[in-house]
Amino acid sequence: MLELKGLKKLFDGISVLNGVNISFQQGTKIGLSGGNGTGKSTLLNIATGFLTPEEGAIILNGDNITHFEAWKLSRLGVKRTFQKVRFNEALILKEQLYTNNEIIKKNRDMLEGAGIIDYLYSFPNEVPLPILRKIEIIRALLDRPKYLFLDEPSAGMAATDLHNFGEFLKEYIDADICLVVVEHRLELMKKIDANICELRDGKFVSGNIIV
Amino acid sequence: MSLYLVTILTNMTLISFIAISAYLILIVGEVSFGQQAFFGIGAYVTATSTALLGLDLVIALFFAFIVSASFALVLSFLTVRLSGLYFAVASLCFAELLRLSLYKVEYTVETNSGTIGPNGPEGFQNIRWIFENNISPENFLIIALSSLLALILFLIFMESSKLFKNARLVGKDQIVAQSIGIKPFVYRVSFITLAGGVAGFGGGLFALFNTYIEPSMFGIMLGVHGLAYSIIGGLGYPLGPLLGVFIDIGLLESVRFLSEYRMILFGGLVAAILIIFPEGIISPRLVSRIKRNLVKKTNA
Amino acid sequence: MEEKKILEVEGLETSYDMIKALKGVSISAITGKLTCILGPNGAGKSTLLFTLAGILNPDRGKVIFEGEDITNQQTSNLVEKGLALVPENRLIFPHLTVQENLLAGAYARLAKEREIVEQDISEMYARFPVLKERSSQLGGTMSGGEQQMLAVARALMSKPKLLLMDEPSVGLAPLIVGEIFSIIKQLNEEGISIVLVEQNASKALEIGDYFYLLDQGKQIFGGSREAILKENIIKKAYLGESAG
Amino acid sequence: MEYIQISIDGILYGSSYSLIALGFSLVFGVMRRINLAYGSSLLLGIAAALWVENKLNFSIIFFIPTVLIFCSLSNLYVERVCFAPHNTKAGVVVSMISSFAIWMQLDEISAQLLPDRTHSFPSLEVSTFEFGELFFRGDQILNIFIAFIISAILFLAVYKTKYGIILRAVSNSADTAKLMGCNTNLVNSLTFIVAGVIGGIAAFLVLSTESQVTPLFGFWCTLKGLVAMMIGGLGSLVGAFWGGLLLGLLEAHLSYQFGPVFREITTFSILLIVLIIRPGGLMGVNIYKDLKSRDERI
Repeated sequence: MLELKGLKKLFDGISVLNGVNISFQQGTKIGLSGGNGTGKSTLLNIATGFLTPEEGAIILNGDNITHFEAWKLSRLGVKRTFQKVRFNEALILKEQLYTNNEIIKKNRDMLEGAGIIDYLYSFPNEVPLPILRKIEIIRALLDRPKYLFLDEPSAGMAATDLHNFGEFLKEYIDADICLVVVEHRLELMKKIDANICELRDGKFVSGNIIV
Repeated sequence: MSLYLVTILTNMTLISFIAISAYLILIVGEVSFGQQAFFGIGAYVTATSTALLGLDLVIALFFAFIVSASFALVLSFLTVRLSGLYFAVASLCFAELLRLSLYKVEYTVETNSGTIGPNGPEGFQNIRWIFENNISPENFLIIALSSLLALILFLIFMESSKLFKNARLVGKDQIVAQSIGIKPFVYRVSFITLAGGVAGFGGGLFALFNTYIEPSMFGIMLGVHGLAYSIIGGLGYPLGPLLGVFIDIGLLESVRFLSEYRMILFGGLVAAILIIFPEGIISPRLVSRIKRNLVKKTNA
Repeated sequence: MEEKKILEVEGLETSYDMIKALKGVSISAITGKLTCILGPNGAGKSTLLFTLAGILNPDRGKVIFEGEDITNQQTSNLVEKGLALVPENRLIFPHLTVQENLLAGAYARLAKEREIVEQDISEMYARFPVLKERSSQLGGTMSGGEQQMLAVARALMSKPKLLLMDEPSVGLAPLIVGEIFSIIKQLNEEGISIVLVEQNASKALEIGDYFYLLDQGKQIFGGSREAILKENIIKKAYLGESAG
Repeated sequence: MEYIQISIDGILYGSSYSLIALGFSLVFGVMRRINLAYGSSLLLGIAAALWVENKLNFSIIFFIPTVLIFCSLSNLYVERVCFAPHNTKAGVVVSMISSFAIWMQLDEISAQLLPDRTHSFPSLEVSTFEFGELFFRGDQILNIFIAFIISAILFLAVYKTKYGIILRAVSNSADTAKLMGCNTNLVNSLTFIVAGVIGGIAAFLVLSTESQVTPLFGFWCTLKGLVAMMIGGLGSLVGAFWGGLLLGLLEAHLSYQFGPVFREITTFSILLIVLIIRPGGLMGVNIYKDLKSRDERI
């Protein structure tokens, strides 16, 4: 279980998170919603080790890991994707899965099912955005994460893409993974049956968990 | 082969070591203005090992590699928090400090062939290894060139390794690197160290070839040339730095009527190449394209 | 009824960050009216504004401002012609004071019309009293709502005929959003033509005259408020799914 | 008394560092980039002015403006070749390398214009005076005075005038400034020209105290200016002024204690220590933090 306790974060003196408590249990799906600028992404960045909170603790299976760096969290199984897809424009996508041929062969079904197998030898700028998003997720999945955080995966996707993307998430994310989707489009969260928590003014709005 | 040609080729080979060491640091995303110092340390260590201690070539160069790599390791730890401009300037400071300390290193021995040993600003004279072992300039070129070739082959082989791929990712985007569990620190430290060692090895060969070294030879201009070679050559493939060396020394210096204006031409050329190819001539993207086409051909 | 178009965009295609973000957008804005461009995150709304403001160059297509082709013109020229952009996330100058931020907004006239600029600043202070209170405070230390007002005031300092606004409601509390929108409405009533890009469609529907709906870099609807309320399309594509 | 005299000499000598550092700081403050060719562009300006003076043989009244013109021109050249083409985020390092390449080029052109190793330089002929047991070199007093005046003028211009607002707006965020209709390209070029003028004054004063110019002057300028600026604080005009004086003071004492090689060793040790302990410099921490946080935003 990954727990965030009493997180506070300031940016330029302005409070973004103001005492947030939440716990992520493996095997659950959680949607973090909230308007732009309510601290959703900051929460994700803290949970994955890319930012350190001013106050509060991050606890993984009982161990305090608040000051662990991101790479360490990633090795402990806490992985993420990015709001703006991050790829090296000079490398073909196969190289950017950062894995070996064996694992690619083993997961051929997933790559084919997700419709990305034809794009493996393309450069990122030759590939539509929904595919890039899937590849970012697959990059994380190939490393068997326990917690997977998606940062606004719907950004830039049309309604039909979103449908397809939801199916992809349902199909290929194992049941024992804790999937956390940071989003403000509720449709995707409903599609994957996520528990939705809403952030407002740096805190979770109490009692609004829609199941 | 004329002596002139042999000398030019040897010089090209020796400076290639600096270019490659700059290349290795560029791979992990940093710019070093200090590789010349590691070259210098390597030269002093080799001179000491052969002339004062009478050690074998292989052992002397091994020492040169180890000692300069250790200094580079120190640099990488000192600059752990720095990157970009800050790392570049810090590496320059570190290098100049090392070089200036050489002015203070004095330990000389009188022998029948003259004074040997580091002698402050006078430098280290009478490094007689090539004479003692009867190595002709051609043979020395073969030694230097084959070491360089071995290094290049090693790097080409390593290019497809996980180690190098991860290092390139660290250099390109530390955030993605961290998100897939790569610890950037490890790659930075090991590449900066390796680069120091490579420069030191080249410096060792330089000391033997030149038979005389002094601290002023290892000034910043040497390092900057190495850096410029690998940047204009491109970071896509280990042959990039060699291309840079060839463009400068092979084309500009050896064409005699140009050599007087070489620095004017070379400076402008580097600036122009950077405008046209900001990532160098053999850029990572070019290499990926070529690789992809090769894969397509073999599949077809 | 014949209405004058202050801005016409034809078949605009723009790439941004490796991705083709606009795939043929044609819209127009009528003088003195408030035109809203709606759409989900990543639909290409901001790219459209950036292209209009001359920050990005389109691959294809035309932008016509007051009858003049301004495609590929530099931002500085466009500002002088009367086009001003209030960027998303405010993007005020954090290390400049409020007063200096306003002066920077009058960049093009700073040298020539010193006194008029001073006058305009007092005018802005009258319009936004909160800015007057903070005039010597650094921009970065103000709250989000105050920064948004500063961003609007700064854009007004260039005396624009057409104001482009990129998601003014982002990251603001609902109460403040209401205040900002009433300011926008008021500006429009005073005669400034406005193109407003919003995600918060319900808010935009309260004040807009004309609406365009973008999705995936293409425009899927364009028409008056009556038309958009009648059509179910906006709900289907977007409205019902917004949490905001 | 001896220590006081050394301190005075050090601080007075440091004023030349301050002068050079101001130009560096101006460019860094606006563009967030380091111009390594700065010293060489000043050397070229000086060399070209001397060359013209040699041909036409005019008086010092005309010589000074000639220096300033050539210094601004060579700076503008550097900006056009090394900085204007690389104005993206990825271009920070590329422009630095490019300026390094141009450094070599400008040094070589200067060497072609002034073939002799040392070339005499018009001196201002200001006398030395005594104050009790202490000696003061008049020309150095002039240097520190002018350094102070220039940093005060620059400070006022940047913080109190409308042009300064534009400059700081570009420095704050060039992209946003563009939105305001600001021609950032022009601002950058003007910044380089102003840096050239300041550098020209600095170079003239420093060289006239030395009464000679050597081919190493470019390297010396870049090095000392960079170190003084980085000690004082990147992009801070006040920091550059004090950084130069501090560097001069420390160098004077350490080289007196341990010998002349220590002048250089001091320069690099101080810079390395400052970089390791306080990378933003003594007075410029905010800027460094700002840069870091901007880079780190995901």
